[in-house]
Amino acid sequence: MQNPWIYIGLFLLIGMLIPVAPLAIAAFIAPKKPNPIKQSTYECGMETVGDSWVQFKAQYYVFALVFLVFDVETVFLFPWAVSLNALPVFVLVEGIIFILILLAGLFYTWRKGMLEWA
Amino acid sequence: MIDASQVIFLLSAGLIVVSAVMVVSVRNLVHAALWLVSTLFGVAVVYAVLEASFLAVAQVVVYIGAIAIMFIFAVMLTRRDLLSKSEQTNANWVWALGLAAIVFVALAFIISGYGASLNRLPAAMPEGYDPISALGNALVSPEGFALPFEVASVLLLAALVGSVYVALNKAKE
Amino acid sequence: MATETIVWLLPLPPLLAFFLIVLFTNKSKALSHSIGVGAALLSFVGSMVVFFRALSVEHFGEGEHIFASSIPWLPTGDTFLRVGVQIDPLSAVVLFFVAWTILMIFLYSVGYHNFGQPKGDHDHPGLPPHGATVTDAHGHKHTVLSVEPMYSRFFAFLGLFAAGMYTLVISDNLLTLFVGWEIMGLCSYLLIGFWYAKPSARNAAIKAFMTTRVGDVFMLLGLAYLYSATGTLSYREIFYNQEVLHHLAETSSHVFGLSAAGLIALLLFIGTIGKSAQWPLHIWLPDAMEGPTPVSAMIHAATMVSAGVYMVIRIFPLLTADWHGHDLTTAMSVVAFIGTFTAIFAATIAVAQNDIKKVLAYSTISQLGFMISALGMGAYIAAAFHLVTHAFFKALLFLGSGSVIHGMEHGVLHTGNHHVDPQDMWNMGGLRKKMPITFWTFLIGGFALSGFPLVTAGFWSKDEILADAFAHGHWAILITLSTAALLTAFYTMRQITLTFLGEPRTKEAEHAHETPWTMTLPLAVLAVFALGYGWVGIPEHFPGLGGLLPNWFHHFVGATLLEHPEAVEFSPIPLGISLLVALGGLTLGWLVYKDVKAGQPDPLQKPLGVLYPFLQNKWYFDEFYAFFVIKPMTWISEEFSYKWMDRQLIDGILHTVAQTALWIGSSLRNYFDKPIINELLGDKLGAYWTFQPAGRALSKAQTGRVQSYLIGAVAVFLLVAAALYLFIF
Amino acid sequence: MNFWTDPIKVLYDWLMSLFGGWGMAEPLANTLVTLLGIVVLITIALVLDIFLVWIERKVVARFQGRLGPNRVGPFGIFQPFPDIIKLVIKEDITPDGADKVVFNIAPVLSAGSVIILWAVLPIASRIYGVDLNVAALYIIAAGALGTLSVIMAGWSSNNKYALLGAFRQVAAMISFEIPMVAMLLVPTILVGSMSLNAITQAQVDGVWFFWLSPLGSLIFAISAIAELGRSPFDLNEGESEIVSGYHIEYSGMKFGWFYAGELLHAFTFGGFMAIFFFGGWHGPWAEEYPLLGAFYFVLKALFGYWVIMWVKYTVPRIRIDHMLAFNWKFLTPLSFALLIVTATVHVLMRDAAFWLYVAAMFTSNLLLGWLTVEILRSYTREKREAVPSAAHH
Amino acid sequence: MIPLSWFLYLSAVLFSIGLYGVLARKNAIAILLGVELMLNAVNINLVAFWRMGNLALMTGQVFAIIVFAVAAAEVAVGLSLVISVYRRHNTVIADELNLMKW
Repeated sequence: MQNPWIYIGLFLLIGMLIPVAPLAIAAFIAPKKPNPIKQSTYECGMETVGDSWVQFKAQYYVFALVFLVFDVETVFLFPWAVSLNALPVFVLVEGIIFILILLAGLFYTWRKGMLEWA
Repeated sequence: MIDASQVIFLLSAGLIVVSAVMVVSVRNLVHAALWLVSTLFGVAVVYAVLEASFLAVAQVVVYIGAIAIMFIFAVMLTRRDLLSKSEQTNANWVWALGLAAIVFVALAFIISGYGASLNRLPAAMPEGYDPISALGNALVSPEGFALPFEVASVLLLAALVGSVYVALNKAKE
Repeated sequence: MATETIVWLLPLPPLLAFFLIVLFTNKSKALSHSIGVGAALLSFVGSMVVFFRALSVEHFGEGEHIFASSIPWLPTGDTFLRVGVQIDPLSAVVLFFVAWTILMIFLYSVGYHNFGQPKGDHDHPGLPPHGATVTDAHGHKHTVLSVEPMYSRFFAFLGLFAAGMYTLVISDNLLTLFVGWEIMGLCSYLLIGFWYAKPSARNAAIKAFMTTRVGDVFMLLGLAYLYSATGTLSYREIFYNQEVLHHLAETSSHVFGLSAAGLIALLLFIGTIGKSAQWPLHIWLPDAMEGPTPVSAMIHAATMVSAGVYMVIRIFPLLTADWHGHDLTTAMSVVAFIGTFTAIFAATIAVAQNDIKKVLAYSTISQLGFMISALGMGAYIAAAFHLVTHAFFKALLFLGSGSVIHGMEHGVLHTGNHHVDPQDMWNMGGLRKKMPITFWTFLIGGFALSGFPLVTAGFWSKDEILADAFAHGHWAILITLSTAALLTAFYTMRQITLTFLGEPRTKEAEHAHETPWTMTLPLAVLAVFALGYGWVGIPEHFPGLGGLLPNWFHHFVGATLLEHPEAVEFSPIPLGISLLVALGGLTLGWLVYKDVKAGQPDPLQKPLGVLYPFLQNKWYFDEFYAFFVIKPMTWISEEFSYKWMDRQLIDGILHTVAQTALWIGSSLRNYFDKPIINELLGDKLGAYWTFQPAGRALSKAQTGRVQSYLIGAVAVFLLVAAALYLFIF
Repeated sequence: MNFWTDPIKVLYDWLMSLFGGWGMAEPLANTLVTLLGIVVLITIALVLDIFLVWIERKVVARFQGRLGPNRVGPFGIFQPFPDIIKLVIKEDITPDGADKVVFNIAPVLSAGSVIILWAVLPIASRIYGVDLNVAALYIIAAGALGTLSVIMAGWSSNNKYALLGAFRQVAAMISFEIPMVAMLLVPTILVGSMSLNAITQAQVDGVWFFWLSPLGSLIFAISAIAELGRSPFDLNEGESEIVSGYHIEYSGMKFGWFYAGELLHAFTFGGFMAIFFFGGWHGPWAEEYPLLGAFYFVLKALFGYWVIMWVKYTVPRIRIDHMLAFNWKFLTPLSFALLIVTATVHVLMRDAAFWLYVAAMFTSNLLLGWLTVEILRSYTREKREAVPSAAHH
Repeated sequence: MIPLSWFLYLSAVLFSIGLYGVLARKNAIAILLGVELMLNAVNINLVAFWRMGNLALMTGQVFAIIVFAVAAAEVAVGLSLVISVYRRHNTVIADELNLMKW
């Protein structure tokens, strides 16, 4: 097989289709008796006031931010890791510096108190 | 007569274009972000068609795994305008549309100006050629892009420090 | 381990010891001296391994039969400045005595700085220890010697010093030699000024530093000239390369008619004049005795000053580049003259000194003069031989004098009379009974210095210099050096007699005390060398003894040169002179001083008349420099440079410029900006008719919305791109 | 060649000749066989999934001193089938105000993101979907789709609890993804390839990477558990606070997919544990007889799965701030330190004798672990001593 | 087999759509979405030229990876700015943010 992505593509397609099948079957055979109470949003006790799309804690955003930076870092580190074996020691030092620079960012965030949940 | 790879390309290109149009036109910003995911996934497929395996996967990891999530988080953090039923385009949207169209026409004009030289077809991958390690070597070897490699980490550091500072500087509130 | 590796590593332990002590262990005295002595011991063991491996190499020193290794260091255009190490016979013998003496210094310092004694009552850093009061088991109070407050620092400096000396000895080029040279210059400054709270020590440190700097500047010039002329500073590429030497000898330098080789040699030699305290830059060495008594004195007498002579021995091929064995070249003559003059000059001063260390200091200058003089005559082996023997017996003498002073300080503490100078020989006398080990070793050292026949090392080496002078017919030098040798024997015996013989002249001398084993052990070790080392260099044709031991030193060190020097023809005449001056001087000295009583003036004072104060005041050289050099310099810098040039001329120009700029600025403001720009254009014309309405109109375009600007930017970009496309491509 | 040494090839050849015999063109037959292979592979995965339901229920029952399902079939082994039938015929409720399209896509994406992992899984020496040269990163990419499905489900439900659960879950997933990726880099460095087949083969030829990076396998296990959102990191479904997490509004088969996805995900991560650190399908005679290798692989994956369950039913839930602090202030720095140490030791020792190399790797891991423990100990001691004095003032 | 020009046209379309989004959308976050589209358009070009050119020269791919980093940095800082502005002015509508107006 020349391009493994053809296989992956087919796999993706089928892998997404197979879960759909039982849902489709269910859509045909499952009963449908809607009523307002059943359709209402699940809530514990009280009626829901307003819709659920309320503003959220900014802290989630900070973690996403740190994650974003480290996630992009990994995109750089995987090629580095793959070619580490074939290249001189200099490359090792290079990668270590790369990691240390990013850890510096993490420690900055830490020191600024941004990793606290409060 | 078109072959299978062209079909795949056209399908993914269609996905990309339709999703991109949706990104810039839907009112619901979460939907816009999800359409962006769809666009970016299409781009990843294009990379796969181009046999740039690493980029295809990295595209999904970075854009869908991180950037799209960031957008959704940001939308949720600034949600007053999320469901506003008002127009999502500004007063100058006609101008913007015109300019975008002109840009596209100009680009298409330039591309067509090169004529047949752009009808080049991809060469077959040489036997035993490993693009991943070639990419690794190019990226980190001293003769390659070692400096941009390090600079990228500094860029990311700066982005992290800067955005943490900007987003959450409590002292200024 | 490969010998080359060991050679590379030799300077490392003391250097590490320096950093360790300075950075980490300076709080603990015991740890500091353990590290220091341990490092010296490591280097010593390494040196001995190198030395004995060198002995086992056949034809050592000839051609490639040396230990050498080098690495590229500084890129200089398309070549590399290489640094490296090399051990050839010369550096091997120098390494031998350097290793021994340095180890002995380290060991001796432990005792000298009173390790193990209590802390002083009033001691504080920067001053010599004053003694401590202790109460014994019976409740009696005693004053005893107290430990040096900056004990650790001393060992750190010693370590750095040793690193510098090793670097100098093992280097294979003049550049690293210079590096070691300068490290020692720094250490000498630090050690002379060790007791920095004493003004005299401070001044002496600055004096030593400045004076040697004068020599070093010329030396650096010489190095630069050499490098520009040959493109290298490596010994092997210059001194062992006939072509280069020949080329340098043929090139004229356009200075005093000297050849390039001669000029470079002289410039480098000026460095030696500074380092080895030759006339006229000798003045720093006697003052250097302000340092912690025996140890730094010993550095300045036995080790560091030898570096200067070592360097001249190194550049000997350059010095003698166009010499054919007969008439001396100009450069050689200068060297020979300076050496000879220094030898006699310093010897005369030494005769009239009363401070036990000053005598030795001048004797050092004088003996170094002997070596320089020998080199000037082309007596390579003799100079090297005397360098080695002198290092041993002069180290011995200095350490001995330190021991004496230490013993005297004990006496001073005992009596509590602090007006008694423990270094003044007139306060001593009869110490041989109190300090027998010190006496006997000092006697050996003194006899070696005087050249006591047959049994001492000094006899053989000094004899060789005189023999060389005789064999080559340098009569003036022969006579002068013989006189100097006579004086040497005389003042040595004067010193021994005044110090050890006769009866104690003061109470302090009566209560002097033998010093601890850490001080006497080095004395004993060095005494062995002061006696025995001469036997390695007995001339082959010497009656009786010559056949017994072949002239090992000559053959070994001679291999260093490209053309092995011929041993001089044996002749009884210089031998006779040697015997005569040595024995004569000794006898004379004993006769004159044998029954000097307390309070009596120097017996020489009367017969010498006005000459005596002249000698005692060192030929008034310090005063001479003060009047002719320092005063004019101060005047020039104070009156000319500072007051006139800097204050009046340069500041005046600057002030004028500043005033002019201010004036231009204020006139522009008052006569142009205010009336024309502000009032006319701004208020009268501008306000109503042009700027305000235009601004009001244009501000509408400034929406402050980023996207409007972007649309504008994209539009303009497209227009420009279209224009470029249409009209240019 | 026979069935026992290369079953896939034998089946492939048989099918090709069969289809060829039916008069099919070669490319078409090839595509058909490939599709068939994919369907079979996914089916196997899902059947395994069904039995995982039973295993999970059985094991949790044993942990809690109960019997678990025991009615349908021997030991209740067919219990999952009635469950599935119930889920399928249950009424599917979509709440008012939900974003319908997104609401329906989310469970499919959730299950699909797990299923597609099987494309690159080397089940045995000659049994695998595809040998992708970026497989390690592919796993992360699939995880990204899973994250997306969570946030889609939470958001589209129009329910505060669901959204809160989704946010927590996403925060945990993205946080623990970083140490996990760092630990994926460890085998990548050791082998010099991201291909799972190459990684397994390197362990078959050499030594299981557990011995080269014990600390790495530990970190990987911890972050995998968090990535799965299982206890003690299951705070998205903290019952007492936010009811049931992001799939609170789902019912019927849609909920079934979330549930099945989670179980299959756990099992698959057990498999990854095996592949990255425990030699994959490696075992006695596994190379010659792939089916034996597949057996070993499933066994190791089940063991990994069992460990995950063990932890889940033993350790109580961690508060979200503790959890994120644990990741960002401890696990991430530690994993990058380990990465640096591994890379350094690997590069320095790769030319040394093999046993020396292994010893150096193992020792450096232990040293780093010991150092970490010591630092933590002194840190907590400081904290402990600071508390009474602060209270005193 | 797909000729190079197809990718270029796709890239041009994507770029123009992104540009429209940047110029016309009211919401600051939506503007950033448009920027992402433009960056991706650029990447398609880079990778396409790599594939059609000399395969051993990895410059195109390396550059695409660098663009990833730039895009991530852009998103991080851009969204942080949006959030920062939102916290002060309680809006993310670009039109309402006209502090730059004289």
